[in-house]
Amino acid sequence: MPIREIDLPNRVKYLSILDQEGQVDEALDPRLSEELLLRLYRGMVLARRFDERMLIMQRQGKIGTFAPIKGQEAQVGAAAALEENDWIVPSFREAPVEIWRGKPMESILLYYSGYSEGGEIREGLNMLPVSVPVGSQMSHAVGIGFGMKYRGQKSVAATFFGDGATSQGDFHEALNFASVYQVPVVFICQNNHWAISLPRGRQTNSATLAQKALAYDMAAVQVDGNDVLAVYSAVKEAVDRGRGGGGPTLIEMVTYRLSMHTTADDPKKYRSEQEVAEWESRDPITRFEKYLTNRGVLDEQQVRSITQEIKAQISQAEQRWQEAAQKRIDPLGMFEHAYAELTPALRDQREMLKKELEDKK
Amino acid sequence: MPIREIDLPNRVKYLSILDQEGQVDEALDPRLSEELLLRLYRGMVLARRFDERMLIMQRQGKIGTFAPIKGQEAQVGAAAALEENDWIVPSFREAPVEIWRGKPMESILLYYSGYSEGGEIREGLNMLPVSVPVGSQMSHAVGIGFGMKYRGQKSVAATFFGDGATSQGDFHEALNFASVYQVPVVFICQNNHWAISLPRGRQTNSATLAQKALAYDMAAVQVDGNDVLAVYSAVKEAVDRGRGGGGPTLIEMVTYRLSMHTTADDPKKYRSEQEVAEWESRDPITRFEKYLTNRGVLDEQQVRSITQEIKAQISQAEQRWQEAAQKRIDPLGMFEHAYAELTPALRDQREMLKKELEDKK
Amino acid sequence: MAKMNMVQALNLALRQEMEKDDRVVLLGEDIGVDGGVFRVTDGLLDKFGPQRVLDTPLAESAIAGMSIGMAVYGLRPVCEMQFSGFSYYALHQMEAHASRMRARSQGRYTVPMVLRAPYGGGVRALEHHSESREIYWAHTPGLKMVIPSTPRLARALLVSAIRDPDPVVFYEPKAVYRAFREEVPEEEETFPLGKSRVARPGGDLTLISYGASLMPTLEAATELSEKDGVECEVIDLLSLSPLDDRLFIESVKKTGRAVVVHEAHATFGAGAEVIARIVEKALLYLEAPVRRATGFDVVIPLYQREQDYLPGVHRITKAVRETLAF
Amino acid sequence: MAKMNMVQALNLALRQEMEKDDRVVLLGEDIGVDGGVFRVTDGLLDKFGPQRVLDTPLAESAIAGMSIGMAVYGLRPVCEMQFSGFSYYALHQMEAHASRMRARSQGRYTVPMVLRAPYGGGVRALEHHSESREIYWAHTPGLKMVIPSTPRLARALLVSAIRDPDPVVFYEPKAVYRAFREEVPEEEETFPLGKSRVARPGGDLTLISYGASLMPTLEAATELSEKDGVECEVIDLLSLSPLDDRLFIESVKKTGRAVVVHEAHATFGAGAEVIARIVEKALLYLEAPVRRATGFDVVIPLYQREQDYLPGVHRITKAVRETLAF
Ligand SMILES: Cc1ncc(C[n+]2csc(CCOP(=O)(O)OP(=O)(O)O)c2C)c(N)n1
Ligand SMILES: Cc1ncc(C[n+]2csc(CCOP(=O)(O)OP(=O)(O)O)c2C)c(N)n1
Ligand SMILES: [Mg+2]
Ligand SMILES: [Mg+2]
Repeated sequence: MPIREIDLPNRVKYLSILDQEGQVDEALDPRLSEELLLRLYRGMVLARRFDERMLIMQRQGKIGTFAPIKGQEAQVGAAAALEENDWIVPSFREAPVEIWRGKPMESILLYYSGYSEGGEIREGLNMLPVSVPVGSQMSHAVGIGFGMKYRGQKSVAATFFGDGATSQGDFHEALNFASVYQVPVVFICQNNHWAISLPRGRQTNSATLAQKALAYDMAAVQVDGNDVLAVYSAVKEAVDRGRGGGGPTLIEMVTYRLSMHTTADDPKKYRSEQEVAEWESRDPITRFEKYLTNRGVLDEQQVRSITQEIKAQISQAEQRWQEAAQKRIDPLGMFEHAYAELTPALRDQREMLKKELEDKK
Repeated sequence: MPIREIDLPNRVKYLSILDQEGQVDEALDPRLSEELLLRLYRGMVLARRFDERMLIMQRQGKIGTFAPIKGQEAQVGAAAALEENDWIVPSFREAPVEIWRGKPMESILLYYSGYSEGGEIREGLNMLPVSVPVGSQMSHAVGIGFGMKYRGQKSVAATFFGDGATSQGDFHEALNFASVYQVPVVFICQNNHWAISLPRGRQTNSATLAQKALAYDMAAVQVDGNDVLAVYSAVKEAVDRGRGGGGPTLIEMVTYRLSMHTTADDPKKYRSEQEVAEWESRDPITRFEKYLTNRGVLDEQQVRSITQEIKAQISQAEQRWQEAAQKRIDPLGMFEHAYAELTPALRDQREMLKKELEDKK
Repeated sequence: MAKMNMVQALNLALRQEMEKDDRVVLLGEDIGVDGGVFRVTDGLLDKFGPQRVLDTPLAESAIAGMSIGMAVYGLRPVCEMQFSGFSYYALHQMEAHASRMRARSQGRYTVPMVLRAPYGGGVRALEHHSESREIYWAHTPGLKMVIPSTPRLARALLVSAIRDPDPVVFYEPKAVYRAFREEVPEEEETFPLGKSRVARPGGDLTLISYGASLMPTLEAATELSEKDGVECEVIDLLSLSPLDDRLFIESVKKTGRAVVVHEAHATFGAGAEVIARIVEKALLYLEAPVRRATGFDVVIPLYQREQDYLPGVHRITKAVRETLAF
Repeated sequence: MAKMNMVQALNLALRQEMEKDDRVVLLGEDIGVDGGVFRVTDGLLDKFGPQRVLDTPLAESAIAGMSIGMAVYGLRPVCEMQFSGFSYYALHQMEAHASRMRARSQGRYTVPMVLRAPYGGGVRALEHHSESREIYWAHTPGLKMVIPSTPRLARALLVSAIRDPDPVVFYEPKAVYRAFREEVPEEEETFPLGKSRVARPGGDLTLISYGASLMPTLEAATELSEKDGVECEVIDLLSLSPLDDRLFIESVKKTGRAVVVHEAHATFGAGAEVIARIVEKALLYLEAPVRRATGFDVVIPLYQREQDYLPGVHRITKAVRETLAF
């Protein structure tokens, strides 16, 4: 056969479970417990409210630049599909996942109000800090996945990144390594349609981002990223695959950034109100709320009490943040954790700054 | 359709035209002129003989480390499919292509005997110098392709690289940019099965390298890289596509490095004699010679005279190389071409070296 | 002449060079529709169209690599790295190719490109948005490295950089972007690469700085003049590569004392080279050790501690007073 | 004690640390079956298997990035960059993550990895195979940077680097790899990071060098002793970061004169920092300008001119004689 089509083993699937009206596809329903369903709902609402609160605080000058997550709350479905021993390697738009995993909100506030102490991560949390350089963190998940395999742990590493990140060379290298070493890594791309001002369609010329996995003969799925059940199911399947020794998976969550890129950004410069409005009608929370209400898992009364609880929770976090911020202003802190031990030059420099601070008093 | 297979537009084809016995597939035969067929043959034999000669010279200490091309001579088919206005952006295993394009063999000898002057490129040659950092040169072809498009030129840029290069992030970025900007670039991967000691199968986990184009919805083909007619045809098709505004193409040439990685390498450490022997039986020159002989384009007499001519040509090049090397030993040459003009520090340093050289006399 | 901030002045330089020379093409992340995250390229897409102002995918190495190819082909690409903190993704391209193509091809191919990048601290930004690692570039032979300090100089230097036949890394002090305005002539103005300038004359001590640090350096000079009656001569390096040591050597020969100021880490920072040049060329004139008022050898901290990291007026005046008291 | 060249000594260090500690895992291009292009990892795949000696695909950034993940997870990866000239592909990973993870996570996560890379000229190699750009790493806070000069020290330093809680960039002078042999004890030996050593005592002038340049430096010292009766004290820096200035400052206080030798480019090279430290800490002892005998500010040329680029005995002795005659 001198000219023939090559038969490639993998294909890319698209998965959605809940439609926009909150109707579930019974065959695909992951049949989560009511408790988990409510936790997912709570996680999404908390994330939304906290995001709104942060935006206000940013506008008031209480915190600095941050990346709002509005519209991408269904990512908690991914977090829910992971277990404690699994690792999370986030980018910078995963506050919902981080809070789900147990990062205190005051930590997030500290970080975005310019305190390095906001980067503190509790022992056992198995989650890396925010990674700002786009696309650079995925290979860390590969290393962690290798470590798990090396130690015979039946755990997986899940790493998050955006549509823009798929253009980086590091994305390609990480996927290639993951596939070569068949490590238990789940690559979760939050395709929120924009990388600052660049629309998804000009970021790359492929029909989907999921199909990039074909370059590595890696399992892949494109999922409705505003459908928390679909996200959960897709990630769960990938996690099970990884845990079972089946190697890595690439998941494209099709979602939308409803808010600005960061608080320093003005999306009006580059996208239409209409596009945003269309995606607002696909809000992941509304849809899930409808579903829960239809199923009778949630009623108005509960919605109100959850709202109240969340409000209280957030304001408590703010209070703890304020207390912490007051405690944590020692400028000499910048020399902490540079190395395990201060080097001679750093000792001198620390001394120098100490004197400077005394002078300034 | 909550779960469905995504229909991807591209598929990957495999192309071969001449089989190992030199039998041509009539339907696919590009029907080249006898003159071009003989030029191709000559190009391949010259490349082989020059490579053998260089290996001897290297063993004699006359030249330094270089990367033999034995077995990969069918790459001249790619060069033949290009026109003068097209650009060539090579890696380091494209001596056959470079010679085809018009690089003097003495230039290559100068380069590998440690003279920077070996990097000289004649005006109008439209070919970049050897690029050593694996995978790094492809994005230059994208920039050149952009320039062609910007200037409304109907030309293309062809860039060469190895199987190992496909693992580099720069490979991914270059393909993505090429597809986004739909530039006339032909990416030619010489999959010679080895990246130093790493076999193709462990370089990446995909069935083919050609399929990596699916990540960019880019046209792609895998071609028998020891079949000079197939290489010609595949590249010609890609060149026509690029010239016609149809954007980039990825071509995987399946070939084999019969010799060592470089003269500093010992392939016995990592691969079996048997594998090499198998590939020797697929020698691109033998096969083509059979075909030409069968077709009556070539006879023993001609083979002998071509061999003689090539021998003379190579020894003339060696002579010119020796003359050039004698002329070109001025150490101060290292300051030439650092910048358009010498900087003050370089002027001082040049002066310093000049004195040093005088002292040493 | 219009009063402009540095962003406007850079925009002017780009616009005028693009008008004059159709080889000039811009590329980078968010430089088109968005006009760049700092608005340096604002309006240029509208004016010159998408073939000359390219919004690129998110990949710094390819941005640099594609620019190299464009430059080789005969264009004059000006690419933007959104923040210098992400420019290291492109270091291998600049190191392996941009800086070497001329020598590698023995003068046949050149890479007349400019790689622009906002650099430096002081704007309360996120991690990786405040670095000052100019040394990576300045130590790389074959590259030029420029850091302007005022709007007018930024404009003139950028024009020179675009016209330069060699690759230029152009770091823009983002703390200066909107800090003040300066008269910038509409008519063409250039400033030669590889030349420093006297930003303030004086005879008692030489202050050597560049980029964003020039602001506190000048402030410190003013304070020292007013409070101590000490007149510092302030040298603004402008180019780190080629480094112009002529002015600061002359100045030190006159003053006998010097302090170098920059926000980059002290160790292996630019100050070290300045001191080495002083030692090589003016040792006998030195009446006191040359001090460095610089950033510390730690990653620049998040913004609560950023000002304590940066060399401010206090750190500078203290170094000057100690040097004078030596 | 066996006599070993540096390649063997490094191999010994790796083998013993792997035997002792199953957290130590090696990765890199061609380090397994092939034993590394310089054979530093020879035999280790056979001994420890493919889970501990990983032949990686050809991607330096992922090698570093994967190592970071491994280190965070609790392993002690030692990755190899085949040549330092290709290590800049990994600079952004080392800069953005390895060097910062400790501070970013406030001490929760650390990156105890070693990034090994053969560096430097003198072996008649191809382009990009002879660079000496240690400054990129040494100027990056949060990293340590070590460059051994002899087999025994290489072994001891590599063991220390592997055990170090912070990321260490370990440049191996390939010109020394097989240049000479030295007794290397089978028993464990370490050498603290951040400490220099006196390689040859003397009282007339201080020669400061490291890595491959130490060989010509010592040769020059011998020649100067024999021919001129001048006794140079030779300081071998060993670590560039943290830089140990104690020994060379002490020495300069005694000798009053110094010459710095390295094959990296002069401008913004390590010599500048050494001179800056001398100025800061021992200016009044200086009787002559500190000179630099270094590589030039051009890309290291192909091998016909390589020796003219490198600081050889002649360049060093000349600098010393001029310094003494000052
Ligand atoms: C390497 C790198 N280059 C540039 C930036 C600046 N930047 C921050 S976010 C961003 C866009 C990221 O887009 P995407 O990956 O889709 O993530 P999203 O912001 O949409 O969540 C850019 C360009 C960066 N942080 N890192
Ligand atoms: C960035 C980079 N890393 C490592 C090397 C060292 N090296 C030279 S060639 C080579 C293997 C290249 O394999 P491949 O791309 O398949 O090309 P081939 O040598 O087979 O032609 C390696 C690792 C290099 N030149 N550049
Ligand atoms: Mg996005
Ligand atoms: Mg190969």
